[in-house]
Amino acid sequence: MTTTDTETTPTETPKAPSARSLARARKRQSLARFWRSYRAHRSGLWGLGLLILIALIAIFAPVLVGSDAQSVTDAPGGPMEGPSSEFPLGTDQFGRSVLALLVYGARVSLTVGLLAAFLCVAIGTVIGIVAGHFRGWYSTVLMRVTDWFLVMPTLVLAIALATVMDRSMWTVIIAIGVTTWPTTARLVRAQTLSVEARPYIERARALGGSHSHVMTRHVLPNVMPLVLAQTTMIISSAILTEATLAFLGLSDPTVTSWGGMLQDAREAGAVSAGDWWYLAPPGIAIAIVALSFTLCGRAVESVLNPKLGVRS
Amino acid sequence: MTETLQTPEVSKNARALLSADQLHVTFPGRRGAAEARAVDGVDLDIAPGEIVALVGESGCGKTSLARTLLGLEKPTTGKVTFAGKPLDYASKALKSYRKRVQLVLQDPSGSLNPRHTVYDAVAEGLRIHGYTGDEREAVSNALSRAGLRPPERFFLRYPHELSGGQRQRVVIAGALVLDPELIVADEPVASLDASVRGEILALLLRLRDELGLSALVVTHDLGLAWNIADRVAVMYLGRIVETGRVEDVLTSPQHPYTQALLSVLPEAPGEPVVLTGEPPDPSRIPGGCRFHARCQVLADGRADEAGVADACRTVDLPVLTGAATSQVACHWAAAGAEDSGDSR
Amino acid sequence: MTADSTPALVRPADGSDGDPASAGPPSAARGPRARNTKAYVQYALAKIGGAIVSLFAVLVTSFFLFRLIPSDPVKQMTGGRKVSSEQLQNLRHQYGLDQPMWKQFTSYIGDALTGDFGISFQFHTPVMDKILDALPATLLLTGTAYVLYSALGIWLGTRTAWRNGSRSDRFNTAFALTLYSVPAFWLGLLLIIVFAVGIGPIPGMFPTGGLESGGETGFAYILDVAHHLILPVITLVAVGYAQTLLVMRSSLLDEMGSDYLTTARAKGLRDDLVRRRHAVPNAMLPTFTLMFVNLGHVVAGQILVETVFSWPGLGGLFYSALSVPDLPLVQGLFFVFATAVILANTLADILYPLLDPRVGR
Amino acid sequence: ATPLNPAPQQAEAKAASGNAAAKADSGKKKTLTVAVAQSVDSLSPFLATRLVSTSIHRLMYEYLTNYDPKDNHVIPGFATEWKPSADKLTWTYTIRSNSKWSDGQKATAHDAAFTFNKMMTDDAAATANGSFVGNFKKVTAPSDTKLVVELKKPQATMTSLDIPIVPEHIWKDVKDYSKFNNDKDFPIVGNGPYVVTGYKTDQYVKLKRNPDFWRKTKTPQFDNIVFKTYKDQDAAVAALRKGEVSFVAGSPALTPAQAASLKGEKDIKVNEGPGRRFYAIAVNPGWKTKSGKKFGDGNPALLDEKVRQALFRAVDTKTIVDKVFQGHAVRGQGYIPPRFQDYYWQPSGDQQLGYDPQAAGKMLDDAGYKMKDGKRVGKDGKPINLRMLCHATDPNDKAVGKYLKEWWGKIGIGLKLNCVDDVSVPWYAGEYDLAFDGWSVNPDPDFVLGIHTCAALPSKPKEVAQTDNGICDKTFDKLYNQQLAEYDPAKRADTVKKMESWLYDSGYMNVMAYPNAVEAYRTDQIKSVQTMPTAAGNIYGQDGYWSWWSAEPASASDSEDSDSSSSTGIVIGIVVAALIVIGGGVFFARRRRTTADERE
Amino acid sequence: MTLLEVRNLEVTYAGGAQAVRGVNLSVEAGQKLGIAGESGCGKSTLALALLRLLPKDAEVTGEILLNGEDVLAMKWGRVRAVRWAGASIVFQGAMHSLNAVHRIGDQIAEPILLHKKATQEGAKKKVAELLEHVGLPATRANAYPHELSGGQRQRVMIAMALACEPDLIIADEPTTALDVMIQAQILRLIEQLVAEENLGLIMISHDLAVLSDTCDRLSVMYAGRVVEEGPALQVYEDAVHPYAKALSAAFPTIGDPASRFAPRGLPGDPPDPSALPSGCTFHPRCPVALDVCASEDQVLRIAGPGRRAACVHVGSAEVAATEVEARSTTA
Ligand SMILES: Nc1ncnc2c1ncn2[C@@H]1O[C@H](COP(=O)(O)OP(=O)(O)OP(=O)(O)O)[C@@H](O)[C@H]1O
Ligand SMILES: Nc1ncnc2c1ncn2[C@@H]1O[C@H](COP(=O)(O)OP(=O)(O)OP(=O)(O)O)[C@@H](O)[C@H]1O
Ligand SMILES: [Mg+2]
Ligand SMILES: [Mg+2]
Repeated sequence: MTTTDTETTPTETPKAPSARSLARARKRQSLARFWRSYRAHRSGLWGLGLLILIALIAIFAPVLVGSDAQSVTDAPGGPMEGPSSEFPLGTDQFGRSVLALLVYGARVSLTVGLLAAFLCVAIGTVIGIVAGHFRGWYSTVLMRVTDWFLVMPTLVLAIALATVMDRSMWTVIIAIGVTTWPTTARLVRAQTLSVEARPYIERARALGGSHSHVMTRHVLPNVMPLVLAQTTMIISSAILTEATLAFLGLSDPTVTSWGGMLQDAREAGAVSAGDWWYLAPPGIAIAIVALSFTLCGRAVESVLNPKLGVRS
Repeated sequence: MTETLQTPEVSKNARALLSADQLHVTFPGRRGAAEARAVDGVDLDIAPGEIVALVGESGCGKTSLARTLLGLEKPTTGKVTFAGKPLDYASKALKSYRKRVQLVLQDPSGSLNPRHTVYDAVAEGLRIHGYTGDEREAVSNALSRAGLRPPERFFLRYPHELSGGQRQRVVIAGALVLDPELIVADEPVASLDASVRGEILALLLRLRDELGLSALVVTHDLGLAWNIADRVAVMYLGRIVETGRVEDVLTSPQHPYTQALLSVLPEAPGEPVVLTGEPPDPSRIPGGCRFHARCQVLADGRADEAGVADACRTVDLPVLTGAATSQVACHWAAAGAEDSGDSR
Repeated sequence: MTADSTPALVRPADGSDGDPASAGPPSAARGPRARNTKAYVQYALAKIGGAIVSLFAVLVTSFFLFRLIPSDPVKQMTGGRKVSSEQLQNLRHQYGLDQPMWKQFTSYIGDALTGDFGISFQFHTPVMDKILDALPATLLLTGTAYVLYSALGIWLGTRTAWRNGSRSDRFNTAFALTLYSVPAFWLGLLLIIVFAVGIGPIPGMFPTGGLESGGETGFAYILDVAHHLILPVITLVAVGYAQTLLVMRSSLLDEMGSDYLTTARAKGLRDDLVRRRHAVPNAMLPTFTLMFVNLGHVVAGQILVETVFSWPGLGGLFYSALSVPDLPLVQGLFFVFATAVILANTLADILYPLLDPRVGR
Repeated sequence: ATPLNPAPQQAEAKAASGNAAAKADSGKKKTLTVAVAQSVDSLSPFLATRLVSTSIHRLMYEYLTNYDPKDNHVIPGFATEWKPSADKLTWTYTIRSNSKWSDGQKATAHDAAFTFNKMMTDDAAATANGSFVGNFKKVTAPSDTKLVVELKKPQATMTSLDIPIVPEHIWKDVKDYSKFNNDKDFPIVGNGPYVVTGYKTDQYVKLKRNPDFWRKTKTPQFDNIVFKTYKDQDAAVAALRKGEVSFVAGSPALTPAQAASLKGEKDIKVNEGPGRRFYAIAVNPGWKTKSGKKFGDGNPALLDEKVRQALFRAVDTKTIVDKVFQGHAVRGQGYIPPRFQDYYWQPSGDQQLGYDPQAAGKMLDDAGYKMKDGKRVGKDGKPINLRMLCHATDPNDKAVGKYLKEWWGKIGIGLKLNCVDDVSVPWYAGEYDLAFDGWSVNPDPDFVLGIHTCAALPSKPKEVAQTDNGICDKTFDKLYNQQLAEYDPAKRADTVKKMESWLYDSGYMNVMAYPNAVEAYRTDQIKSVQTMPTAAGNIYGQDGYWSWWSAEPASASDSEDSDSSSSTGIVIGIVVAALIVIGGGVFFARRRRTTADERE
Repeated sequence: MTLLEVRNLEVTYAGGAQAVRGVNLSVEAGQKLGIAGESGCGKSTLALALLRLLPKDAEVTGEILLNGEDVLAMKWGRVRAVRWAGASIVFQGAMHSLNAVHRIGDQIAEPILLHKKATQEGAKKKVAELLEHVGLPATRANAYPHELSGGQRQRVMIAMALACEPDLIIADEPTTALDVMIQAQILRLIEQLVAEENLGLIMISHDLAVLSDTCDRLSVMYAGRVVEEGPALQVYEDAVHPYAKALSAAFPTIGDPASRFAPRGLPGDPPDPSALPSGCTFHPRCPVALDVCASEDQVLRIAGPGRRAACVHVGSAEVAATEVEARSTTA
């Protein structure tokens, strides 16, 4: 029964290939092409592989290390135990397995990194495109605001914001998102200006296209690849910033994050005690994730750039 | 509004599909520089079914004029009239105007969004104007009319998969899909290979013949004008200095500038007149005849002989009318024309 | 670190004005030199004007932003000791906290314009004195690191781009990226464990923190400070040079296929001369932009590295001021940080036309 | 003085080099370096409130009275004896005549009178210690040796006025006390056992022994003391390991891991003494102003004493001591830590609210807070979720918070930790349910008791006040006044214990632990040092100058090796750095040569 | 001795694009050779190959004898010595070929200092001379490229090319981006200079009309190969190869009624050098192609005195253009 169903569909398609479905096939094809050239970047593949692995670990954390791994009252070990077969990375000051915490920490770091980058990119893209598309005073005002944010030392502003709001993961996300968008906005604006200078924009306007038509149909798709590459870079720095804020004690102390673990380790005196198994893994984890995103971003950028012609 | 007041003008341009009337376009100077009078008083009519070539050297204001005719630039003074009605710059009105008048740009690679397929590029106009009929059908038609056959083969290509000539055809198809009455083509073949050019020009001619399309072709290539245009307008520093039927203007140019332009063509007979100096600067338009500083006729004393040298330097010339008659804005030609008329 | 470290940060060279025409080179020949100079002065004045507007905006925001921090100034002044009602009133009055907000605001602006940011709640010292006290330490640390990582970044960036795809390029880029992904404070901690405390056979060679041992004078003092400087500077350079490297590399790569390089080769120049005389000067502009952005951040110091290495600089001061929170000090520091960035950016804008003749005229 | 050491001590030789007088002494001086975590807030006694500053003030200036290092009882200081009048409203102090300012002038009762009067008349001068003199009516010095203080009402702290006495002839010229930080002219004139000779913000405070100090029972053995700021405690510990510093004071204590790692170390002694702090959960009692106006938004369920007690019954103080403090604390019960033996109180057997989650659940059930879907619901039918204020900078708050969250979760009560840098704003606004609380207790308990009286309540809502937790209760107030007027120590102690008992039962202040003071020093630099109290006491932050005054340097040979190791450090460090630079240069030069010609 | 003799030059780029496929050329001193062809046919590649300026990964074979010395066999040091002193290049886009951050005077002086071991003073004087020579005031030496107009920049490029008095100048589309009037100015200048100094000139352009006007001989390239060569005017006015014919027809003569309302072009698209058609690479677009053209590569054959063309229809004897057309209609 099902076979006949599947057979009819392909026979229909070549007869009357709706432009839409063909376009979709076309999109798939260009994705495949993208993937082919992406595959050529060995470091990008490494980054992607690591990311997928870490994402899986984060998603299946409760299955992997048990859902009570973060509990202090049910902590299985003694305080600050060294690595052993039971605790491959030792325990923290409450006797919880550092490895298990590391696994849980991935959730926060990835969530914060992704959401903060999304926030930053969303704000930055909208403002950048609008400021680049329109001329006149509102563009000037937007760019002044952007410049203002840009001159604020990012970390200083993020710390200030995290201090002003109450300690939670959302605060950190907002603090990072709100302080990093100007970079994206500037980049998007520059790219918008260069796209707007292309003749096809003139053509679209001569065809009667409105501002929103030009911005959504022409500028946005041409800015997106750049933004995509930029996003991965932002994720990586958002993860670092999250760790920094957590390290400064500006995140929610009841949530386990890698930066928070480092802070806990330091507060517990792991540095003096030389408890490397507590101190080293969170830092390495942060570095690996940040590096993975950066590698992916660079690979994406170099795949997209030649066609984009940003530089030409 | 002021219907009564406009009536005489409407009747004046009644024959023209599109006409420019005392058009001035001025760009503010950057960082304290003087403003640039890119278009400095132009009258030009384009009749239905007519191909007009606008020629002139770089920076003389051809593109600015073309853009103003399309409503992409607002004239500083003067007005554009289409089908007897002055152009309305309200966004709704402009949109419907742009359905009837289309633009084709010099660089076909740049005129196509690299992320849109051929189908999308051609259908864009339909979508903007909320076309209700069969979009696919319309796109196919336009593509085949532009010489891309069978059209289906090209639907899903991206611009970078097409050759330059094909791209320009796609751009033209994108313009044709809305059934326009007039096409403004700004150097439509300048970026194409010599061997491909002819095909595109032939297409424009065919469209005129088949659909009665009018066209304004902006170019700096006089050979192109000879190839396809009915009428030619020679522009210098923001103003049309000579206009008339192609056969007249290109075979017996009256204006020294036109003469110079023709003389430097490789196959032109006689000694080429190479004008010295740089392309003129629209932010510093000289008084008198705007060409006098570079004018070979003035320089070699022929103007003096004709007794117009002073006029050349000091007396402004009137704006040529947009009508189809042969006209020239030159003191020397005005004086000399009588002479030659006599001698003949 | 943080987001603004991505190479994409580099701003388009045409500065902040939205004039699209300024992106392209002017087509016609320009007039006499005098006109250029006048245009340049005009340009510079416009940039300075913009900077003043920004400064004022920063001043205003720093007043309001930090008033959002829930904190009680009186408690900061008395260090948490219990106070009586009238003492409270007195202190409030003394610091003008009993004034209406707008009055506090106007006097704040007025004072700030004369460089007076009030008295630190916790240190009872004029904020500016406190800042000026800590400034040299920060400048010494981040300034040294800045010079080193900029130089290292430019040098390696040039090398990797010129030999794009070679083994040393891949190694250098990967190494830099890895360090770039490492949290600075963590690297600092590791360096302390390994090189200050000593681990295994490695002796503790460097001090664990601070700026000096105290009491040294003359050359010994300089040596002593240099000794204290090494680990924090290494930390900053390690995490910092990648950014310059990447920007330099990518802008040089952009230039690599340029026709003028072919011209230079065609003239018979040696490879290294082509690179040094032609490619690098052209590729420098984005790197200059980055360097000036970084220069602005030199003053803000490195909060974390200063904390980890007990460096008595502005970064550490800011963090401690914020965690108290010591409002006047926070405001003052914030203003100083932002001012530094604005000044550096303005300086960059003003210098661009001199560095690259294409810009700004 | 002790015989000079043949081998130089590194730090001290340096200290001498800048000082001409010391050079004449042939420069063999002994220096004690103390690593502290706080930066000095001010060197002016009128402004300084941080422990590091007040500890330094103890060394710089004399106070009217001092405390005996053995058992904390009050002993003479600047005053040799004191006497209240019968109505307890006039106190007469006899000032010693053998104290001299370090600039040679005699220190007299006039200086003391000046100090107190200044604080009474100049608001700025009252910033730090104003509370001591708030009740003073008049202070006079009829003679050089006699100081008379008239009070508005009786004050129990008259023998423990912890106020440094400053020299009038120096301070009378100070214009603005709110800005004068006493840190410009060195040496700073004082009459304590040490004189401050140098100060660099966030770096160090240097002190030199005062040869003219009046207490001659023993001469301080260290010529110099340096308080060095290490913002990072691990850096301080590392510095101790390397011998860069002689002593590390924890902030507030070394962490268990640090203590453990230092314990095995050669030449290092970890000193652990009972702390002066209690560490408690404060419960919002429903805040009121003095005039009875209610404000704040504490959870109404907490107004029920049974609920408060039930919450505490679900807290396992043993686990907290074992896990969070890892044994470096004592389980808490009464309000005053056991260190102060006289006032230490423990609940009796049936009064005790021991750890028993089941009983806690039952108490809540009985009080009408039933379990519904694993959550305890309040009278309004909504689940009880409590907010707890925590100090963002205190790791213990965060750690204990984690436990509380789980323990209370088990009896169905939700907890959200609200960690902020400055808890005072929500606190004084009464906008919290629970809070981590803790005070350092003085030898005289008056202060820590007074902060729970109705008199301490704010006069306006949300205003900073003297109260700690907004508690106001008639019984407690009555007992407080009773102890204040009681001059018989034993009877007073009795009353104090009654107050503690009341506090315990009320459930407003649930003391979980008394953290120990954990600190460490190098035995090759400090041979011995006085703890306070002598038996199992602490060293840093004593009520007095005993520790540094009494510290004995270790013999020279012991300290030699730390000396050479750190100068070796400099040498090695610089050599390594130089090698890297040279290596880089050579590498670069070589590469250049190879690229120079045959490349394209 | 011939100034430049190129024998069987082949260039293959790293991506597999065969940009130049077996080109033979020769230029005598004082001779002007024009190379025409549409975009992508390998003109620039050929020019760059002459001085070994192609990217490292491009494969170059054949012989390039410059004054009898094979450039491809030289050591790099020697190549650098030959560059500019032996042969110099005027590039297509002067804006991009000049370094934007150096003053033009310094850029012109650079090769003088390098090759002539001149002093700073000497170089400066020479720069002034050169600028005057190409019609620019000597004071413009202090200008940056962006301060000059397109025509002026192209003049600077020419001045620079003359700096070391080379024997050969290669001009790669020196006037393409310029306006008609400026184009005329520049062409005149080049003609005049070449005549004065008796230099060899290779001029590359896609504008057959311009080349025929300027040069002595013309080579028409198609897909990396020379398909027709001969005296300039003959090739332009009476081309033998169908491609060359189509190319010259693309430039109408004003006043010629035959081309009025009759633009002519060549259908089809230029070939992709990395996937060239089989046989004669022109056959897919050729109006007169025979069946053999699809399979058999065509080499240059004698097509008259001093003329050669690569077409089946040429060879045995001189075949008139009209005959070719006639044959194609019958076929
Ligand atoms: N948006 C603008 N702002 C300022 N000046 C402008 C603008 N557009 C054009 N100009 C100036 O107006 C003059 C005419 O420009 P226009 O583009 O119309 O010339 P053109 O004849 O099309 O030249 P070309 O043949 O080079 O395309 C030029 O000097 C140009 O610099
Ligand atoms: N660096 C390169 N790598 C790979 N292929 C290249 C490279 N440079 C040129 N090509 C290819 O070689 C062919 C010949 O290029 P070339 O630049 O020589 O053409 P041209 O005749 O000069 O064209 P135009 O008239 O456009 O300048 C083109 O198809 C081009 O795509
Ligand atoms: Mg134009
Ligand atoms: Mg080329």
